[in-house]
Amino acid sequence: MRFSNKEGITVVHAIIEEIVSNRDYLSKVDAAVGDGDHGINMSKGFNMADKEIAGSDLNMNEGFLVISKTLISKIGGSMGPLYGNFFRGLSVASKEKEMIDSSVILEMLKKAYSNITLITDASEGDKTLIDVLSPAITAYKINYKNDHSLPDCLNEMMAKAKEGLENTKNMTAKVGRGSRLGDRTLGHQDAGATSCYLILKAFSSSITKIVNAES
Amino acid sequence: MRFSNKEGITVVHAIIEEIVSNRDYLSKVDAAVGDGDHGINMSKGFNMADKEIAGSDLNMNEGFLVISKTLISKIGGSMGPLYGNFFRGLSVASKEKEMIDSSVILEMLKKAYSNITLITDASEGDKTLIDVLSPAITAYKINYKNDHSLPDCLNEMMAKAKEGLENTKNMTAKVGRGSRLGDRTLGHQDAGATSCYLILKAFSSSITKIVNAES
Amino acid sequence: MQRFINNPEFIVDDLIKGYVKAYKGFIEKSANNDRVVKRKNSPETGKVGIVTGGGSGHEPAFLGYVGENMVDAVAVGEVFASPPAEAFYDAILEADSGEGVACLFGNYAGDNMNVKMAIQMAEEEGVNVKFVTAKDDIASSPKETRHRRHGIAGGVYMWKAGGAKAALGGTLDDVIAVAQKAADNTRSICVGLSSCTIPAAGTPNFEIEEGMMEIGIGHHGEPGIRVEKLKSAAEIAAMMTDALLDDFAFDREQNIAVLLSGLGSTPKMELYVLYDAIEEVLKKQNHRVEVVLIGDYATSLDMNGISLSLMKLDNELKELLAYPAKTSGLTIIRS
Amino acid sequence: MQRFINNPEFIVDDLIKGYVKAYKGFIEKSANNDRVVKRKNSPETGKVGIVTGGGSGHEPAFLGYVGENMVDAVAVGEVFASPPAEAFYDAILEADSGEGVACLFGNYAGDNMNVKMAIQMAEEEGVNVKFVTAKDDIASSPKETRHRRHGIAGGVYMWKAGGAKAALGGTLDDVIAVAQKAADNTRSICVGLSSCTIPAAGTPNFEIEEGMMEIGIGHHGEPGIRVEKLKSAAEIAAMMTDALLDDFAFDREQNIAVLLSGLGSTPKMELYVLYDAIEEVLKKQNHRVEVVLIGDYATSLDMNGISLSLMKLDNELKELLAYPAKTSGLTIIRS
Ligand SMILES: Nc1ncnc2c1ncn2[C@@H]1O[C@H](COP(=O)(O)OP(=O)(O)O)[C@@H](O)[C@H]1O
Ligand SMILES: Nc1ncnc2c1ncn2[C@@H]1O[C@H](COP(=O)(O)OP(=O)(O)O)[C@@H](O)[C@H]1O
Ligand SMILES: [Mg+2]
Ligand SMILES: [Mg+2]
Ligand SMILES: [Mg+2]
Ligand SMILES: [Mg+2]
Repeated sequence: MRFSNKEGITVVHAIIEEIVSNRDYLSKVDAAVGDGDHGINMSKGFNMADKEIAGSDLNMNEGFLVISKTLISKIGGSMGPLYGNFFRGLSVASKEKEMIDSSVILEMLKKAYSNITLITDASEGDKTLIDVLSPAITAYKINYKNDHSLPDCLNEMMAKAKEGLENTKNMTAKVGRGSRLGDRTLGHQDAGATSCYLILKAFSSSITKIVNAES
Repeated sequence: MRFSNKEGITVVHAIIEEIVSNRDYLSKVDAAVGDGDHGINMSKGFNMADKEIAGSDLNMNEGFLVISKTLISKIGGSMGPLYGNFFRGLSVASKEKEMIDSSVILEMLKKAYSNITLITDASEGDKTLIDVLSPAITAYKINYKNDHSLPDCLNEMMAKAKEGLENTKNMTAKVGRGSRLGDRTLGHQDAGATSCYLILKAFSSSITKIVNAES
Repeated sequence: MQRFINNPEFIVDDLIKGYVKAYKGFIEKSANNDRVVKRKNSPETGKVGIVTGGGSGHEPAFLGYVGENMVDAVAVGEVFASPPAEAFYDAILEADSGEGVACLFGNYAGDNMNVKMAIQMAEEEGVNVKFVTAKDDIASSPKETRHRRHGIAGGVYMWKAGGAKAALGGTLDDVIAVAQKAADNTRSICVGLSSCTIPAAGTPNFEIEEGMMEIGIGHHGEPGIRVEKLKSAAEIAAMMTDALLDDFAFDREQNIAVLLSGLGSTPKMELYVLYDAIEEVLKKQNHRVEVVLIGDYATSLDMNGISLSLMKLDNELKELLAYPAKTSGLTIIRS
Repeated sequence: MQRFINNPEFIVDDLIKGYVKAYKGFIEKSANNDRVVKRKNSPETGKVGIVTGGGSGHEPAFLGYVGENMVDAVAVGEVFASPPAEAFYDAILEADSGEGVACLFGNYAGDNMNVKMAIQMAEEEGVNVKFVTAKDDIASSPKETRHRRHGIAGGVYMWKAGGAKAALGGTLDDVIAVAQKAADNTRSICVGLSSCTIPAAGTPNFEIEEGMMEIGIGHHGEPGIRVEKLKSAAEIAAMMTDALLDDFAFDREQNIAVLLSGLGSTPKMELYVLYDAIEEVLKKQNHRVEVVLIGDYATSLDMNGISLSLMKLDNELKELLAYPAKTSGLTIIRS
């Protein structure tokens, strides 16, 4: 089960669309314990990347690089560097590959994750996107090692991502704007974790769609 | 029908009470075409005068002088100089009199009126307190000349004052803050005319009360 | 009413107390009158005195312009009410060094009456007082009755020019002449997006509907010349600039000073968004913007809105505006 | 939303366009980056460069402190969002004369990440950059985790002191040392009476009930440490001053600088009403108020509220604060 880096551009498009169409939802989530702009920040960056990509004939890894560069150079906020590094990781680990399979995807996820941890010292339990990313990627890794199919790896990843997202409701924010709220963040889902879940969701389902169509 | 300058202090008190108790009403009237503070301005001045008078044993003309001085030195606005001069007129024309009769009251009203016209060039029809004062005093004068009783003179004065007040609704403001509204002031009663009517009303009814009690 | 106040009846006392505490380096209350604020070293021998005054709620106007090379003494009124004649009188005495006093104020009915009473009292004491009234608000009366117009933020130019002239050693007539020139060459207009609330009243003194704006609104919430649908900042800026240029009716391009003031609760960011379009309009008509002031210069309590003032400059006015000054409302550093 | 704006998505572009137009005498946009505003004569040979930056909506912070003897270049972010790393990087390049650059910013998570990426990029180009973060907002994190606190209006002291030190010829280490001293000796706290609205969002990002106040509210509407019944100005001022003095935990009386800033839609009058009580509290504890700044220094769009900042002064800081400076947000004239 694999697909070409060329075909993979639909994954890039799917992620962009997911973020852009959840603009207001993400802002609403951010408003509860943050400053209510997460959807604005994210959709602005992804829209810009979309325009940059439109018309040109890019591979998946090139598409991710456009997202990364746009976020870093134009968006700022916390999301610019964090997701900028994340998408840079997805790009770097798939750059040399003509065909993308479950092993390449593992490398992509691992690199994206380590790129993020380079720049933030937030750890699991701090109520951030890490709380989605870390268990999700671990689940992918375990299923991969057990020789499960790519769709199964992705499915299991999303189950853990969903769980991680839910868990942020029971956490007290330790970093970011929410941190000053302390226990008052309890009961509220984290905004960054939400966007991270949406990105992984679009990533997984669009890949699943490609490989199912191929088979 | 006459009363002593000493007894007349109840007229001073009646006017103060009338203004103070109509604070919110006067502001409401001012809000429609002005800045909504007429009641605040007036009641502040009259309250201060009240405190100044309280405890001391003043004649009517001295009471009016306290109101005048308080308005001029402490209140400012348009009302400070206008009513300050008005009450100065009431005081000056009754200063030398031990007993107050309808002729002294005529002099008081005339002097109060001329003192106001000294400082403003507003004339009848400009939608100001002049539109109450001028017809009211003219009515008093005519009834006085026709040898009517003091209560009748005052009654007729108040009938014209009321008419004058009503008429301000059909006028376009020519001076003061309302002037910039032009025709939009139509339909609204003038604030200064309202307070002037209240002052004359308290003046008349308290005098009528004294002379009726005497007789 | 979500406000930082104590007893609203004493808000002006609280304001003055806080103000003189904050700027005690160069400011003090008059020893004779609690409603008069003065420069510490006023009167200054040989210098013409500059006096102004008006209702409170317009901060930094009026007391914020007391300081070096601007105003010497100010009469402070109740919220939105002219100061009493006595306060103007005491301010005049605090500013007089024997060279006379220029009383530069805003042409409101109350101010006119109280200043005139004060001048009469001062002249009886042998003080030479002359006055100029700012009449920059073009929405406050039509062109045919210009003499009835009110003074708003444009007064800042009058105080700045007059104050600089006095500091440079001008006679009373010199000071009055430049103040008059500044007033004659200034036009202003406001746009309001929300009402304001007099603290002692507790409720807004008028309403502007959501989605609407009041063009030509007065500095005390006096209704404007028309209510319109709220437009974009660029459209509003162009409409205001055009209205002022219309009233000026220039026959050729001019050197212009621009003063854009928030009315009390207008975010700073928006002033710059507006200014961008204002300068565009002026430039398109070949006018040269030589002086720019953007900030809160004359406010109306918590009103959401702006005033735009334009002054036609000549060399003298330009130099006087650039002359150093130090007040809490405006500080000019030699460039 | 009653606002003076064009397309809310481009409000920061509009802001910058208007801003550089208004102050073109001494300010310009960077030729390399639309989100960088710089002093015209930066870099200045022999002078250490001062850079700051942050989200928009806090005007006059941050771009309002670019000017003579203060900040040389600023990175301008979207509304309430840290500028991109690239903008900080370009600001650093615009400020570097070869003597190094002090990057003085506000310790928000985004700023930290973007500045660090920018510094790395700049160092790869051979530019020597050091940084200090203001952490004055005592409500943003408890004392035990002070390193997480955010910088608010207290940053003005850091920029003023650092900028003056650089202007006086200080080395990068000298500048960093005084900026760090200013930051270490400053504490701030806010009280909010109403929310603010990000123009692109269009609705308030939180609510404060009528009759209530939010103590310790953040500069982007982050919830404070508690919500209480709205009190009198004097009580609020005393509560805020006490909270800061508590956090300082001085063992004896001090020389103090006070900065009282409106948060965007707070009328000027109220700031003076509050200041009166603030100084009373300080005096009662025998502290000496040596410097006072009252006005809009760091705002939060249209938030109704105030921030109070206190700095413990030594002679060096006092002299640096008094050193002349000319920016749109703060002008200090030699006294
Ligand atoms: N230091 C950090 N490390 C990891 N994630 C962070 C950090 N700071 C903030 N976040 C994430 O960013 C999200 C908020 O993003 P956003 O609203 O776009 O930025 P901002 O907080 O600057 O307004 C939070 O919900 C959290 O998941
Ligand atoms: N020049 C004037 N001559 C006579 N009356 C005037 C003049 N200006 C204003 N008034 C009166 O003053 C009233 C408003 O008084 P008030 O609200 O106390 O003062 P302000 O207009 O300064 O707020 C008006 O309704 C009008 O009757
Ligand atoms: Mg956010
Ligand atoms: Mg009124
Ligand atoms: Mg009034
Ligand atoms: Mg944000």
